[in-house]
Formats: sequence, C-alpha cells, structure tokens
Amino acid sequence: MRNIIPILTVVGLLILVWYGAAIALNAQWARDVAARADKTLTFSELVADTWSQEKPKLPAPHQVGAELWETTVMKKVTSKRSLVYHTWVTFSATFLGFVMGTALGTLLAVGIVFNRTMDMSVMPWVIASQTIPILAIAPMIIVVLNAVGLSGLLPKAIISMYLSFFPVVVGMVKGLRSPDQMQLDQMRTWHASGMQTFWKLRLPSSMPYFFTSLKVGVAASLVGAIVGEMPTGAVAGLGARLLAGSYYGQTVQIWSALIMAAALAAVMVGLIGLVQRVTLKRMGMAQ
Amino acid sequence: ADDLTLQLKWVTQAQFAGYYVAKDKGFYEEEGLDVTIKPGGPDIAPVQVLLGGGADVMVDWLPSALAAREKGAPIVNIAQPFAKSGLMLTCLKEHGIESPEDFPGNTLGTWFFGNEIPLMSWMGKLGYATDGSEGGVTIQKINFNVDPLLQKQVECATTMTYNEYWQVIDAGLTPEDLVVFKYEDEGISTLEDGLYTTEENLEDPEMVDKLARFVRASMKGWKYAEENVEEAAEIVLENDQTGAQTEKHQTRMMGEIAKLTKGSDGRLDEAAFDRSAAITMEGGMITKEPEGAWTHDITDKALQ
Amino acid sequence: MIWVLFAIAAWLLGLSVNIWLARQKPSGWASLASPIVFGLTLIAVWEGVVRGFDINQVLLPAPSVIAARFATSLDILWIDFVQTVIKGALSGYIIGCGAAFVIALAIDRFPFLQRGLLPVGNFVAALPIIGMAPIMVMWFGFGWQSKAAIVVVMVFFPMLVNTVQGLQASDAMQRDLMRTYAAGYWRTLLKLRLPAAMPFVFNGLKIGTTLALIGAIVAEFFGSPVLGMGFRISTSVGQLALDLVWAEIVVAAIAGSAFYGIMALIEGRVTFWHPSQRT
Amino acid sequence: MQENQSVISARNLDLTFQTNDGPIHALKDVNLEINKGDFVSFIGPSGCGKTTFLRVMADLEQPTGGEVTINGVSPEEARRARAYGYVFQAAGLYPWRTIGGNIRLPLEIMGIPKAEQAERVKRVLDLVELSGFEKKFPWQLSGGMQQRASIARALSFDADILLMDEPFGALDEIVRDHLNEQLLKLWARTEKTIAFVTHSIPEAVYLSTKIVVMSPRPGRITDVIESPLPRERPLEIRETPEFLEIAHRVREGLRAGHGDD
Amino acid sequence: MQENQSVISARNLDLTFQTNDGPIHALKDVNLEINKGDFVSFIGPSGCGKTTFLRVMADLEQPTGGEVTINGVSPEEARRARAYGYVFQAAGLYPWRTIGGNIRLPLEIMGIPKAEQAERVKRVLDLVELSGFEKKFPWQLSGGMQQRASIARALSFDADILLMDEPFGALDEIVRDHLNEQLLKLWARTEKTIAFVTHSIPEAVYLSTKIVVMSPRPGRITDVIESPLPRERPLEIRETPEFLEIAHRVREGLRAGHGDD
Ligand SMILES: Nc1ncnc2c1ncn2[C@@H]1O[C@H](COP(=O)(O)OP(=O)(O)OP(=O)(O)O)[C@@H](O)[C@H]1O
Ligand SMILES: Nc1ncnc2c1ncn2[C@@H]1O[C@H](COP(=O)(O)OP(=O)(O)OP(=O)(O)O)[C@@H](O)[C@H]1O
Ligand SMILES: Cc1ncc(C[n+]2csc(CCO)c2C)c(N)n1
Ligand SMILES: [Mg+2]
Ligand SMILES: [Mg+2]
Repeated sequence: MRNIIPILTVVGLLILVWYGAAIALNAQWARDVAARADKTLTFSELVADTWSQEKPKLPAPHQVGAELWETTVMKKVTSKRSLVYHTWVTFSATFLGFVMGTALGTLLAVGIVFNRTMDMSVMPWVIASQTIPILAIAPMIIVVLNAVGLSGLLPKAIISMYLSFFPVVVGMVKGLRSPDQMQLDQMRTWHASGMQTFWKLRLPSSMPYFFTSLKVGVAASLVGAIVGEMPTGAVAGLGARLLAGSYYGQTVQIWSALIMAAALAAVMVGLIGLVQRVTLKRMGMAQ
Repeated sequence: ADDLTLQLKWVTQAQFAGYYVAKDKGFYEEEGLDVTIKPGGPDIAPVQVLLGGGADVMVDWLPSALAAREKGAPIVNIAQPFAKSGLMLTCLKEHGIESPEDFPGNTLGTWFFGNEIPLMSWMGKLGYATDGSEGGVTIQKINFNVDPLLQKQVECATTMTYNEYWQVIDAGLTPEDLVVFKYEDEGISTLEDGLYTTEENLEDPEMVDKLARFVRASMKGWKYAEENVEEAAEIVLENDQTGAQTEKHQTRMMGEIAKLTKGSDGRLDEAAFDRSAAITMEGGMITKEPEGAWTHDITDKALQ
Repeated sequence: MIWVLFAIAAWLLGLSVNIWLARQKPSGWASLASPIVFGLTLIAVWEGVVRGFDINQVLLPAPSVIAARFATSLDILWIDFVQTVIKGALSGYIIGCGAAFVIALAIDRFPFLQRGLLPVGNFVAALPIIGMAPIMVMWFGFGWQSKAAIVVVMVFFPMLVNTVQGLQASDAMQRDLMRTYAAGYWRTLLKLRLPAAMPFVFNGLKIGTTLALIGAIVAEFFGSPVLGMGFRISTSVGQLALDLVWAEIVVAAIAGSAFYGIMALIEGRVTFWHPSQRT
Repeated sequence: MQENQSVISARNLDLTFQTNDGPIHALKDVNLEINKGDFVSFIGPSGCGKTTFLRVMADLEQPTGGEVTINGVSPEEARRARAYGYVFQAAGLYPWRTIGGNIRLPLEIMGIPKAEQAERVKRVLDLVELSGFEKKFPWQLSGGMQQRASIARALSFDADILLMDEPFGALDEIVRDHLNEQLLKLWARTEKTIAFVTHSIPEAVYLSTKIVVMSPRPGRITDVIESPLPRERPLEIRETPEFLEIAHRVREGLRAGHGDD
Repeated sequence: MQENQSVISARNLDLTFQTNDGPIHALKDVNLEINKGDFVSFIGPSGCGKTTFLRVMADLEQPTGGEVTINGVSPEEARRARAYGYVFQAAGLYPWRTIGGNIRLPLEIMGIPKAEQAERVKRVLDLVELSGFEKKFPWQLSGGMQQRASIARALSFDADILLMDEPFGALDEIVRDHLNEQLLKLWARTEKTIAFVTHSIPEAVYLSTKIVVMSPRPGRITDVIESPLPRERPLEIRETPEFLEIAHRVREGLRAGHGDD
C-alpha cells in the first residue's frame, strides 16, 4: 500500500501533461471553428473548448473518464455496448494465446537448449518468422484456419500466440543456459538424465528470465489478440472498438478502448509480477 | 435448410442493410436458406476468403474484382444490387477549390486497395501528374476516416455519400464549408457492391439454384430496406456486434444507400459494366478487356 | 502428385542433412549451413505443396513465383526498405531502447519511481499498436516520424522490463565487495551492475529488433506516404499481388534476421563471460 | 577383500587447456594406479592440476592424451554407472533448495524412495554436524557449514568411489579432526576407494594409504608415497615417529616441486 | 608509533538473523578492543560468527544491539573513508574481468592514475605469485589461484585496516608459509591493523599479536590471548616452546567452545 502515493503522484503528473497536450493539439480546431463563425476566442474560452470537443485530436482525461464510466459501469456487462464485454472478449483470446505462446516458446527453448540440430537450424527461422508483419499474414491465417473449420476464439489466440512465443524463446534459451559449469558438472557426476537436469537445475535457474519473458510475452499476446480481431471481421473486442472508433473518427472511443487495453495489460503484468515475487521468495532466491 | 455464407466488404453498416433485412425478416428462410453473414474490414480481402472456402458469395467493387480475376482468381459477378456509385471527392472550401481546375498544387487523399483507381484515371483525364510535381497533384493514401481532411493534412479526401461525408458534417462543418465532386457526375464512376462467386460454384447446378434463391431473397431484402429506412437501420444496429454504431448515423446512411440501390433489380447493366471496365483499364489496374467476368444466369433465374 | 512426393522427399532429405550437420564438430561453417538447409527444405516443401495441391496464387504464391517477382522489383523493394527499415524502424529502435534504458536506470535509482513509474510504465508501454498507430499518424504526420514513434512504444516495454530485472542480477557478495570500496551509486552501476545486467539487456535488445520491424511495417498500414514496406504490403494485398507481398516479407525477414544477428554478435562479445555463451 | 584389484588407472595422461592467450599445460604424462580400498591423497602447490586430475577421473574433463580407466571401463561409463561421489572444491549448493533439499537432490535423481531419502538426509546431516539446519537456505549458512553440506550431499548416496576435492579446507581443526575420524571409519566399514585432494600434510598422512605429490606447470606426479601406517588409526598416531617421518618426506617432495617453479 | 590507540572497538555487540524458521543468534554480547598495529586472529568452530563479526566491522551487516566504532567513527563512515580492505571467504571475482582487471577494479574506483594502477597490479600479482596470469579469466584459474587473486585485490590499495576472512584456506603449506611471511613483512613495514579469520592454530599463533577464540550458538568470545612473541618472527619460531605453549592454549579454548555444543 506504500505504493499508492508514488503511483498517484506519477499518474497525477501524467494527467497534468495530458491536459496540457490536449490544449496544444486541439487548439487548431477550436480556432478554425471560431474563425468560421467569425469569432475570436479568449484564452479561457479556448481552453474550455479544447477540453470539450466532440471529436478532439486528443480527448481530455475527463472526457475519456466519462466515456469509460458510461461504457463500463452504466451498461450491462453482457451488452455489446459495454466495454467490459469487449475487454472480456479480448482477454479470452489473449489468455489462451498467452498460454499457448508460453508453452510453445518454452518447448522451443527446451528443444534449442537440448538439441543441437534445433539450435542451429530452427533459431534463425524463429527470428525470421517474427519479422513477418503479422497484419499481412493474419488474414491468410484466418482464411486457412477457416478452411479447416477453425473459427471463433482459436484463430485470434493463434495470432496472439505467434507474437508472444518469441520473447519466451529468447528469454528461456538464455535462462535455461544460465546454470554455471559447476552446477552442470554436479549433475553429470550423478549421471542425471536430460529431463532431471532440466527439472532440477535448468528450470529453477531460469526463473528470473522466465518471469521477465512472461511479462513481455503477455503484453505481446494482448497486441496479438487485438491484431487478430481485425481480420476476423473485427466484430467484438477492444480491437474492434479501436477500429470502429477510427472509422467514425470517435477519438474518445478510441482512447477509452486504449486505456482499457493498457489497463488489461497492466493488470496481467502486475499479476505475473506477483506470482514472480511469491515464487522467487519460496525458492529462496529473493529475500 | 441449405447453408450459405456471405462475405461482406466492410464492417456491419447500412451499406449492407439488404442482406441483414433479408435474414432478419426471414426472406432467406422462406427460400430454404440458412445464411451466415461475415462482416469484413480493412484487412479482409473477400476474394481470399471466397477462394479459401470461407464463403460462397461475396460483396465486392467491380475494379478490385476485375483485378483479382486478371490475377487468376476465377470470380464472376452474379448480381449488382447497387446501380449507382456513392464515391465522391470532398474538399474544404477554405482551400479555394471550386472546380477540378483548382486541383493542381493540392494534396488529394484517397483510400488505396484499388479505390485509388478511379481517382487516378480521373487525374489522367484531366492531364494532371499525380506525383506532386509542378502543375500536378499529390496523392496521399489515407485511412478509412476523414481525420486527415479535418486536420488539414490533405485538402480533399475520398468520401462515400452515405458515410464519410456525414462524418465531416458531424464534426461541425456545414455543407457550405465543403465542395464535393461526385464520381457519378464526373463520368468516372465504377460499379460498387456487386455479388460475386467462383466459376466452380457456377458449374454446380445445385449451387446455382441456391445462389438464385439467395439473390432473389436479397433483392427482396433490399427493396424492403428502401421502403422502410428506419426499420432497416434498426436491424443493422442489432446485428452490429461492436456496439459502436449509432442510430442517427445508420438511419441517415440507409437513406443515402436507398438512393444508390433504387434503380436496380439485381441485374447487372452491361453498359455500366463496360464503362467501369474501361475506367479500370485506363487506371492500369487491369491490362486486358475482361471476359466472362459476369453472368446473367443467376439473376435471370432469380427474377423469373 | 509428383509435386507432393517431391515435397515429402525434400523434407526427408533436409532433415537428414541437418541431423548429419549437427553431429559434425561445431564450426562457423556448420552453424551457417544448417539454417540454410532448413530454409531450403522449407521452401522446397512449400513449392511442392503449392504446386501439388494446385493452390491458387491469390491465396499463396509458390516460392519460384515470389523469387521471380523479387528479382524484377529490386528497385521498389530497395526504396521501401530505406523508408521503413532505415528511417522508421532503426531510428525508433534507437530512441525507444535508449529511452527505456534511461528510464530503467531512473526506476532503479529512485525507489519512489520504482513504485510509481514501473506500474505506470507497464500500463503505458502495453498500448496496442493498432490503437496507437492512427493517433501517431494524427500527431506526427504520414512520414516516417510517426512510424518511428510507434516503434518507440513497441520496443520500450521489453527493454524496460529486461533492464530493470537485469539491474537486480548481481549477487550479494559482488555488491558487498563494492560496498567495501565505498563505491558510489554510479561506480557500482558502471563496474558491477551494468556488466551483470548485460545478459538481460541484450534479451531486451534482441526482442526489440523484430518488434521494431513489425512495428514499422504495421504502422504503415495506418497511414504512410505512397512508399514503404507496410504500404506496399497493404496495397498489394488489396490488389491481390501476393507475389509482391511475399517479396516484401522476404525483405523483412532478411532485414530482421540480419538485425537480430548483429545484436546477437555484439551480445557474444559483451557477455562472453556468461555461462550461456560459454557452452 | 581382494587386494590389488585396480580401480583407477591412469596411463600417460596429458591435458592442455586452450585459452585466449595461449595453451595451459595442466597435466603431463601422469601415470597412476589406485587399487580397491585405497585411500589416496593428492597434494601439491596451488594450480598444479589436482582438481583437473580429479575431473578427468570423473569424466568432467577430456584428456588430450593418454587414458584413464575406472573399474576397468572408461570414465564416462563409470559416471553413467554412478560409480563415484564427487565433492567439489567450492560448495556449489543450489540457492533455491534448502540444505535438506540439496542433499536430497542426488537421491531424487537416482530414484531412491521418499522414506529412505529422509532417513539418509538425517543420517548424513548428523555425520557433518548440521542437524537442525535442514530447512535453511545455503546463504543462511557460514562458509564452513556450506562445505559440510556439500560433503553430506556426496556421502548421501553410497558410491564405491569417493572423489573429494579439498573437502575440509574451510573447517576448523576440531571439526576437521572429527570428520577425518568419521571418514576413516566410513572407509574402513565400507571399503570404499577414496581419492582425496588436500593441502594439509598431516591430514594427508593421517588419512592415506598412498600419498601422491604433484608439481606444477606442467602438472605431473613427482612422488608416490606408500604409507606403512596400519589401517586402524587413532588420532594419537599423529605424534608417532613413523608419522612424522612420512610427513617430512611429503614436505620435501612438495618443496622440490615448488623449487622447479 | 603511538601504541594503544584503539582502532576497532566493539561493545556489547549483538546480532540476530531472522530466517524463515526462526531467528539465529549469530553474535552475543561481544566486546573487543583492537589497537593500532595489532594483528588479531579470530578462530572458532565453523558457524560461530567470525564472518558475521568481520562483516559488522565492514558495515556489511547491521548489529541488532551494541556498538562498533572504527577509528572512532561508525563502520559506515569508516567504509566511506575507505579505511579497510576486505578479503572475502569466497574469491568472488567478477567473471567479465580478467585477473588483472579484477585487481585493478578498486584502483579504478578510487581514482588512482592509470600508470600507477598497472604498476600496483604487477606488484601484488608478484606478491601472490600469479604473475603471468594477469590476462586470464577467473574460470581459467584453480581454486587456490582465485583465492590469491582476491587477496591481491584487497592488497592493491593501501588501506590501513585489513579484514581478511580465511584468506589462505585453499592454499598449500608452502605457498601459505610464503604468504604468511609476506603478510608479516607488509604488516611490519606499514603498521597496518589486521583482523584475520583462520582455522589453522599454528597460523593464528604465528601471525598474531592477539588471538580471539570464539564459540558458537550464540557466537561469543570465550578467550582473548595476547601473544608474547616478538614482532620479528622467522618461520623457525614455530618450533619454540613459547609458540607451542600458546598453540596449546588456543586448542584448549577451542575444544571448550566445542564442548558447549
Ligand atoms: N577451464 C580452464 N581453462 C583454462 N585453464 C584452466 C582451466 N581450469 C584449470 N586451468 C588451469 O589448469 C591448471 C591446473 O588447475 P587445477 O584447478 O587443476 O589446479 P589445482 O591443483 O586444483 O589447484 P588448487 O589447489 O589451487 O585448487 C591451472 O594453471 C589453471 O590455470
Ligand atoms: N544471511 C544470513 N541469514 C541467516 N543466518 C545467517 C546468515 N549469515 C550467517 N548466518 C548464520 O550465522 C551464524 C554465523 O555465521 P558466520 O558466517 O559468521 O560463521 P563463521 O564463523 O564465519 O563460520 P565458518 O568458519 O564456517 O565460515 C551461522 O549459524 C549462520 O547459519
Ligand atoms: C478492402 C477494402 N476496404 C474498404 C474499401 C472501401 N469501402 C467500401 S465500403 C466502405 C465503407 C464506407 O463507409 C469503404 C471504406 C474497399 N473498397 N476495399
Ligand atoms: Mg583445485
Ligand atoms: Mg565464515
């Protein structure tokens, strides 16, 4: 709870900057409107206007706040107009994709650490796969999956997995290789099998890397889920809200979806941080 | 009932009201069809969905359909519910643009994905270069919204009569602040929102029968929507899963859409097709005159 | 059918060559050959499948078609590469990683920020690119600057998290030693904590390379001048010129791998002492 | 007990490390026979290759020349057969496991039943006088306690060969004497073969049946001293003239090795 | 030289560690005066709190009771004034630096000019007999060599107080004798004050002016033995009756401490 004051301070500062930026970015429009009506604005009128436009370049915090209130608290959570509903849709895909991505990433890392063939031949292609712009092939993935009868949550989760497995691979390869020579030598003297070395030595030593990867991975998952919502017709989810908002120039709506997505990410990253602290503490690695 | 999937070209909105009305009012059911409507979006190429087996019929614009056909996608127009084009170029009056003569030196924003073609051929006709050189115009790719126009990143922007134009108005500008050039009026319009299927489907008599029933029911939906603008908008709204559309906007859009579908019974107008194909070719999007890109078989059957 | 058999044969051949390669003594030669063999295998299988199952090229063009297109479009590919990779991705990568590094140091230095900024950092840095892109275009215009801005946001978080974690990676005795020298914060940072953090920092830098590239390309989908890899990809998808799309993807893959490879090389130089580099 | 059955045998052993600034010749032309039931101490100046030699026997280092056999087979096969227990020069406990957990580790790996594990952990903890610290983490122990924990770990599974690299270096005389006695008892009772690195001449003489003196750069064996002391050795034996005589000889050997340098 | 000037003084020192399964009382009611120029050895069973006591003096651990002053000021201020050099029980070399680089580390931190750095590194490497290994990395050295490198590191900057935690534990007798002599010379020449943890009774007696015997759980001082030996000490002094007499007393003190257990 001692975190509250620092967080509030930082958030307070951010909001202040935000209000300032809103004036700067929205002033042009306010002046144009006034000019068309043959008026000139005093400074206070200008400020009032920049904080209350219907389609501002940057909506003021209270506008976003009001929209968030409107679309979360004031709507039934099952309603399509409820942001809670859309957040849930995105979260399901994110979570599934994250779980699959973590599993795939860990498996690949294990393969790479234990098998020289995989280390030498697969890693470069894993990297190359990540440079393929996901938005470009997402539609093809969806089409292909559709053709084999997969639709709904899974295609989105797969795209989300595609983005999240990479940080896990990179982090885990390093983590699984972090035991030092003596620790490995001990395992050798006991003639531990590969599996035992993995479970009893490599995996525990990789924990700091593992959790760091998870944090990055879950954020990537969310991006993936949102990207994945577009070629599936962008019918529901935060991505769909973002897109729809963008088609109709609803900046307030875009920002509230953005804030919601960021909050979702922050909560997930925070949860992983919590698990990390508890786990490392129980492992005696943090004091 | 027979299953059939329709892939739209864009997100759920009144632009596709006919199909939603036909579904909600049970017109498809009456024809013994169970129709699934898949919304589109900026990253969906309906042709890929169609060829990939994700849909049986799709909505597409003629230039992009012709281009796809030339690229080796065997797709065929089976019906044309839209008789007129809703494309136009909207400029802010304050930039001093009153007629096409005033274009040079300005930046014109357009959507790409094939939507730039009519604009390019128009500029070609006017004799303007499009690379921003002296005496020509600059073409800027913009997204599917009107922000660049409002924020003066471009002087003119592509809009649809039924959608983006009204967003400009909603943003607080009045029609007097704007100058619009309708493609229909400039003689450069191409056919929009037609129904397409694959050649393979057309070889299967059972499928042909299904499609005919589909087109018949869809046109019934369209005509119902034209008559009952408010109810149609309501139905669209109910089918929008993003929850982002507003009643006001959809009702207004339905009104505008009705103007475009009014002249059509679903049958493709050959003259309009030829004109569209010619413009598409001038724009360089296709190189040969298209052959077999449309058929009246389905509409003939449907309209019996 | 012949092509399908060809695909199966290519796969078996590639697999056995690679297993053989892996059994050889490690050398620069083998570690280069093996991904190439893997890639060639993949390409051969792809060619065989596309031809064997007669897949429409509007859905998936064959590698031979893509290669042909690549060869004839070098000029376009080059200007797109410069626009997207050099101007957009690289500048954003440098700014983003740099900013994350500095902020990680600040977070590490001041416990107040650690408690205040880190949670907020988690929050801001996870902003989805699709939401950010249109806004950045609105703020920074259609040019590469808005792309760089997106890349900054994309690479920021992995770099931040890794650096913060890395700065905690030195062990207690190593820190005690510094205390006995009465080394101040900065000296401890420079001589102990930064070197010890490097394995983590390079994880962040490596993950950032591919993110920067994806970011720059995808950002162009949301507004760009009429050039750039993202622009080309999105317009070509619209025109169903999938061969050009894949040619661009090939460029992206090569650029990304090279970028990653360079970082991995530097990593090897800097963290030679880490157990992961010594096996 | 069958005497003179060779357990460890090294022939013309050679080992060179390649480093960034040139090769280091760590072992040169090393020949040695260790028989079943022998207690062999290795003694020699710091850096002479004692650890390296032990590591070669344990299949942790590959010789660049010559040959080693353990129980008649290669070190690798011996390792796979879990023929030996190894005490490293540094404790090397896993920080995420308690002391008990660390000692249990090889038992888990070798698939010993849970109940027996607990029983063995208790026994070896008693042996090294660490009962009561089972639940502590390594960083909560003093240096000497960590070293004892690592000895306990190597003793917990009953290998026939023990390879011990300066196991008692960080212990005070009393604990050291106690552990020396315990080790001799264990050795006498179980007929293990023990290879033992130490820097303490009295310790080497007190424990061993054979003392191997090494000299550095390149590391080689300069003297092998067979101890005439009886197998039964009370602590007082350290004051006998035979004992002092052997100690003297070892010291001379060491000094000679140093002189070379 | 001004005798009897107190350099380190501990009064009623108490230290309890809180651990997951209850507190450990590591130091209890410890009182000690160390004067300028003293060479004080700490000896006691493993786990009795020697390291902990040294760490308190070095401001690496906070006592839970009592007080320590170094040169009249708090350990923290002394640390900030770089009043002491510390040799840890484990070598703790930084893996990303060569041996030379590790020794140079404190010199860099203390802002000593480049040229002098090189000269000092050379000198201390010679002192610990590691010349020629300057460019090697820690993992390329034997255990004893690493320990010597860490001693060299603590000697490289000329602190007036040396805190040394079992610095010679992993060294053979010959090197140990050599380093003992070197350390005595250095001490005589520079009048440093040295606190020295060891397990070797002869080493403690040979080096010290004062021997502190500790006993464990809770760690406390059971005996402080002032050595009557002259400051000038040839190695042969270890055979004199005075020497053996002191050694005997230390051994008795140790044994008593163990008995408590
Ligand atoms: N991994 C390595 N790479 C390079 N050189 C090494 C390596 N390990 C050991 N050496 C070198 O080999 C020689 C012998 O080392 P070893 O560890 O066997 O000595 P030791 O006899 O055990 O010494 P100590 O008593 O100090 O532990 C040393 O000179 C050391 O520098
Ligand atoms: N960080 C810690 N947390 C908890 N307990 C500790 C910690 N450090 C030391 N101890 C405990 O304090 C006691 C004294 O430890 P210390 O390291 O001072 O012993 P020592 O006299 O140096 O022993 P040795 O000769 O074995 O190095 C031990 O019982 C040890 O378990
Ligand atoms: C792939 C693709 N996406 C969008 C459009 C253009 N478009 C068709 S309808 C519509 C909505 C207007 O409100 C828009 C933008 C296109 N032609 N091709
Ligand atoms: Mg050794
Ligand atoms: Mg200690």
